[in-house]
Amino acid sequence: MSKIGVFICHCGENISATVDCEKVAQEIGKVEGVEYAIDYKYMCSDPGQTLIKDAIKEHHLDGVVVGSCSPRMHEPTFRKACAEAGLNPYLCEIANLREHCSWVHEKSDATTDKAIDLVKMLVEKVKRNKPLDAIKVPITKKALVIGGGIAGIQASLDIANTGHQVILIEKDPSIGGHMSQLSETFPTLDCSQCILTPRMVEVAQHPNITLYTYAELESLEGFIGNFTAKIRLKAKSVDHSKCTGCGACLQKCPQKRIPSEFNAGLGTRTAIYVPFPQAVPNKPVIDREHCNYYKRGKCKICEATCPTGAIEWDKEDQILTEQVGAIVVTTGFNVKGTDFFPEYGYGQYKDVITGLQFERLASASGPTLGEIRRPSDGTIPKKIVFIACAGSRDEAKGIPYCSKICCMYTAKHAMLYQHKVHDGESTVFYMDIRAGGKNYEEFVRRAIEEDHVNYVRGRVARVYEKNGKLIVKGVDTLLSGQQVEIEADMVVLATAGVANCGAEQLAQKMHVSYDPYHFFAEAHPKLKPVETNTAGIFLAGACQAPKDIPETVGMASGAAVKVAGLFSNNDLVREPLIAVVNRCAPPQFSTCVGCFMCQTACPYNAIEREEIKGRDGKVIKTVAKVNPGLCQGCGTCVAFCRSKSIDIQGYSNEQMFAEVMSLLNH
Amino acid sequence: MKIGFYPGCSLKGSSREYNESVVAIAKALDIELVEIKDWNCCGATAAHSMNEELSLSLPARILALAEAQGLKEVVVPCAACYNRLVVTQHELKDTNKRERVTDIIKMSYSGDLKIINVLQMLETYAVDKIKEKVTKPFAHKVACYYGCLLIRPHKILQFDRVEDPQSMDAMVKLIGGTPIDWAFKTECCGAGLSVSRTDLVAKLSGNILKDATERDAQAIIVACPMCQSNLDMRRGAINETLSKPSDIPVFFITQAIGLALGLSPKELGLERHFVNVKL
Amino acid sequence: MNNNNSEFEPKIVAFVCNWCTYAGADLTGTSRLKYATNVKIVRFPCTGRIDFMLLLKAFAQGADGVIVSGCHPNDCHYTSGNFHARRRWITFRGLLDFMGIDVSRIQYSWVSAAEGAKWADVVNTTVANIRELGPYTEYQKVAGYLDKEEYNG
Amino acid sequence: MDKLREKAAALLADGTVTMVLGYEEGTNKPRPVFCHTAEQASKLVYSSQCINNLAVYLTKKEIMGTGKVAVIATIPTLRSILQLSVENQLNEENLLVITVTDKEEVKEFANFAEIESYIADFQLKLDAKEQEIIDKLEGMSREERFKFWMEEMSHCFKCYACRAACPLCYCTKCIVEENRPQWINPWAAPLANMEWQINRAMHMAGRCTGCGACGDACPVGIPIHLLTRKMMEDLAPEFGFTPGQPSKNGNALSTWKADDKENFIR
Repeated sequence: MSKIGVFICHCGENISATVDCEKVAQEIGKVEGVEYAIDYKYMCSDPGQTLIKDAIKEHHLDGVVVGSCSPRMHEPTFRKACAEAGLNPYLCEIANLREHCSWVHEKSDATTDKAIDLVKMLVEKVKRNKPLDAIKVPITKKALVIGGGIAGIQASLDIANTGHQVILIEKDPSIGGHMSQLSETFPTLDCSQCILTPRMVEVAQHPNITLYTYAELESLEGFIGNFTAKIRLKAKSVDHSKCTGCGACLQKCPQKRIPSEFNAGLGTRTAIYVPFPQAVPNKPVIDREHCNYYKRGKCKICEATCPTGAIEWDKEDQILTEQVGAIVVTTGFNVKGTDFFPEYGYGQYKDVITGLQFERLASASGPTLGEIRRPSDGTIPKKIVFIACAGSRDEAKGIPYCSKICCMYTAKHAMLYQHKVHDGESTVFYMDIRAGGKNYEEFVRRAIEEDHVNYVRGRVARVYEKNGKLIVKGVDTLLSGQQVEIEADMVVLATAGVANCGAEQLAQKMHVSYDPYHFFAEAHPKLKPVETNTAGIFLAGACQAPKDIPETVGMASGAAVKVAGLFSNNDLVREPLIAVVNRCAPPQFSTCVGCFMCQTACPYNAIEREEIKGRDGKVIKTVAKVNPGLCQGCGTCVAFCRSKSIDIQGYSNEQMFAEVMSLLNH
Repeated sequence: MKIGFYPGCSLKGSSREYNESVVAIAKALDIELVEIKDWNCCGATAAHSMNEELSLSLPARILALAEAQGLKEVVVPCAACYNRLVVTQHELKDTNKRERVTDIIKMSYSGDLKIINVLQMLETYAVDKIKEKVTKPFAHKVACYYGCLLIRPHKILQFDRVEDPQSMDAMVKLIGGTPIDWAFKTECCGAGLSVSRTDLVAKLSGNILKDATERDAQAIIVACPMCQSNLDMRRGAINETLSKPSDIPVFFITQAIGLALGLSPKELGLERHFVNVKL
Repeated sequence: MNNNNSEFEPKIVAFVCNWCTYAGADLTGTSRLKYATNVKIVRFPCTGRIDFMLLLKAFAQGADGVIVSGCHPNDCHYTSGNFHARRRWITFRGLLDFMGIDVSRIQYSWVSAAEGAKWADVVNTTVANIRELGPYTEYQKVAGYLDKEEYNG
Repeated sequence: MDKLREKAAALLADGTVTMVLGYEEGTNKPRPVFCHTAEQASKLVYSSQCINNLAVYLTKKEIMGTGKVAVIATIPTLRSILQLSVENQLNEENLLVITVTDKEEVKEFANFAEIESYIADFQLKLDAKEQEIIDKLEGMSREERFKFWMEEMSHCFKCYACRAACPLCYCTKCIVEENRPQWINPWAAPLANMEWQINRAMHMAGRCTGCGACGDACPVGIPIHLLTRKMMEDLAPEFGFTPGQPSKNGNALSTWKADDKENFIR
């Protein structure tokens, strides 16, 4: 005969305004097995909790139901209170009288009756609760950072500096990401590479960081504190332990006309290549798609020129298995190409380029060594037009969101252009200028007032070529309301920032959710911006949404702190609400008949085979066994098991059955 | 090869030569056109901006007739009619609208009729035939002008590329012509304002002619009666807006093909043009 | 249908998952949206945990309707519990219908933690539907077979 | 038939197997027989009359013992054997499966894979009689269907012959014996009977091989095999499996597709 204590909270007026809490307490008091029932103004307050603790001791309660706000709110509070009074915390249940009752119904008997039913339901459950102990899982104190852009670099350094091991993987041959492609950065116009490259080197030299470039995540299994990551090390075809990075091979490679990814297609590279001079590691890989040898089976000039014999032709991809405790995803973003814009010529006009391409033109390390020259004929454009929101904020283009960084970099581009081409004329077509950020608005004003960039508020309808000029047809919606037509030499589209290619597949590999645009979803838009809904996996940078460098770096450090916080404990304490396979007397040992259909049903591969052996060591039967580390407690297996041999603690068959019955049998 | 045929008012009136040329080349290409019996206005009048039910019911009746007459596919040379019919078929996917309209026209309507424009007809059924039958290659530099009704709303018509379409250019290449790359393929010609605001038509069509001439096109090829009449019939008014008057002729694609197939200018109604055709 | 049931207050049990619909129902509360008192929520870790027997038991115990609700596809906290559930319900519905059990009394829905308004709507429309259908006496009579000795065919 | 007897006798004689499961003449139709000696093998018969699904014995330790056993399997039996093997219930080493082909040939299977390719040629089809009842039921209004089944269920007296006859009902503890909680009331009453049948059907979803043993076993002739059979017909196209052929990795309920239909979900 159980002794349940029931505590009905008024939540100030929040519950008592529509629910007759006193009556609820009285009625519940009459329920069989309820030893003590009382209502109180604020159960979560100190005196409220004391009330519960005292009752537990005084009445030797073996179960507690608190009728209050949602368990998602105060379940931990009250369970803690119970524990402090010596009652196993898992013998405490919460009836949701506020969110699910008092707040959604008018004051009436029906509302009070519902409240009574809800509490009764939980009383019946608690009667069948079992004392449970939290599960402790050891944490592997090693982090995996995916993506070597500024976000990944920052996160890796911050984690490494707390003394923990970090594995940083980058799919390209060098770390650096988009930031390494930028020329100057707003709002200070300091050189992007000048501030980035020292960080890149630091990563390469940090004792706690293991860097794998040209590597991708193959698969991810496990759970917070205990992930098993399989990493694919793509074959570089160059043994970096032997390669000195002398670069002789680069000179000799006959394949010279391959569009360079680093220069956003404006420059070219060789088949054996280092993406850019400051690359880390500064050693080449062979791009097998374009290499003569891999294409036609002959060439091998690089091998001939290599002084250290570092070329490995038949090197194959390697799969590396690493145990890690936490993961920071920093895979960044991408920009739409000009071919995304029919109205601007389907990308067929050479001198219509993306913002990223302009960065390369403006960059001292770029194909034009920092001179703004037209891709088509190399002349210096005298008239240039920048089109902001190219794709962004455009439902029709399927990209309703704001790419956030374009307003600022467009202003920067115009400014850089004016600085480099003094007699040049620049026009910016914009929807709104979104310059939220420290010194951002001032920066834009400077472009307009000091560098005399001509800002036109309006959209561009068409861009078409006519005798070597690009005719930009737009409208000035601000003052004149007139159509404007500009004969430009060059047009720069601030194309929309979009999720990086492969983001969707990566998300599925890691079981993190993503938004309709394939940006990874944070656990909470405000309060958990760096967490994902998969514990132990964190986000930083533009893979979550387009963002600028300072924001990215901030987020990366945030993620790093989350990881460090996790690593500050030796093991992870998890709720014991997991599935278990029953045991019974020999010769059955368990009612499980070992059909193992539950194995296919389990989303976490948490179900293993266990051989039950007799004294003679012979296998008597093989039954299912739940790995408490892997089981997340969804209970799919429970509903699936025909013989009801597997059950889930805290939501057991008996408990759920009793709840349903109690709701109705009157 | 049998295809249903909806001429519409223009082809029976101001743009008879379009009708003549369509019929003529269809014959030459062994395509049998079966005109929908008892057809009515497609509603590309004030109707579609004034009264939705009317603007849907008129085309719906045409479609219902075609279905009733056992046609599976109907070619609609007039871009405006083509636009109205396809848009209507799209609108009537909405059950409520469909019920309302069928109730008005008192006819059954399934909506599975295939509606195609002249270009679609040619590229699906005539490419090879044309290739083999070209006797007098149409060896001229021409500007293919698509106008608006043939392409937009792209989401619904699903025909060609919304900017810088290609299908007519392909046709022209097929008959030995050289389509130029130009900017006004889909710009507005002034359309229905032809009568009420001739001045606007003059200005807009003017821009089109200007660009075409400047890129030294010898002719403009169209697939829309409205465009043709604006560019052709309004040439006088247009030339007043131009610094240097233009005399380049405006062909229907069907006429150009007709010539290439060796049909006589007369059969193709070329003598009906305002800007006389000398190539 | 039963229109003489204006007085009839349907008993409805909602089986919801903890992460999406339960949280969504919380949001309904914090947003102070109102809905009928007829529905009582039973909290499960995941729709994948919801045993079909519990639905039958609910009807047997006199429920006139049942709501089963969880995370939208791809949003499952356990990645695929709701997909398993969806299959189970496809199978279950087919069977029940073949046995002549009124599946229109079971409302399945996806309600995310952000869809407080949708939850209120699901509840209200379900309550309205069940009102329309009337009490599930057909089933309850069978269930009560042993209590009252008056079962005939 | 002689070939079969010879084969069985031989197997028993040279001790390849300790027992041969087969059929002998019964009162009005052949019945199962367990032959332990070569002599007993002479009783063996095989004909289209052999309808008992012998696979049901293969999961019963007390019958199988520890030695190797030969089973003379009809097509439905073969299907059940495959499903059991998928569900880890059979030990390939200790089982020798024999069948008799249409050409009266005795065929011995080397392994389960061979069985699979063999039965692939035999599609599982609803026979006219079953189809008729299903059509009749589908023709009815929902209320009529309910009445029909309640009427049928009211005859059930919970003998569990259906369970005993089904090769796939091999749980050592059946849900009807589960009493914490008491999912299904033990007594025979329309509700309890129906709940039991619904459970049986749900437990068979994607597993049932359509042998019909449950229906044949029912002493009061409730067409319960239709429940699982109908479900099979419905689910096969829905989830893309072939009736009567075991799905290797997980069954209809333990797997899913992202694009499973959800037209019934709001």
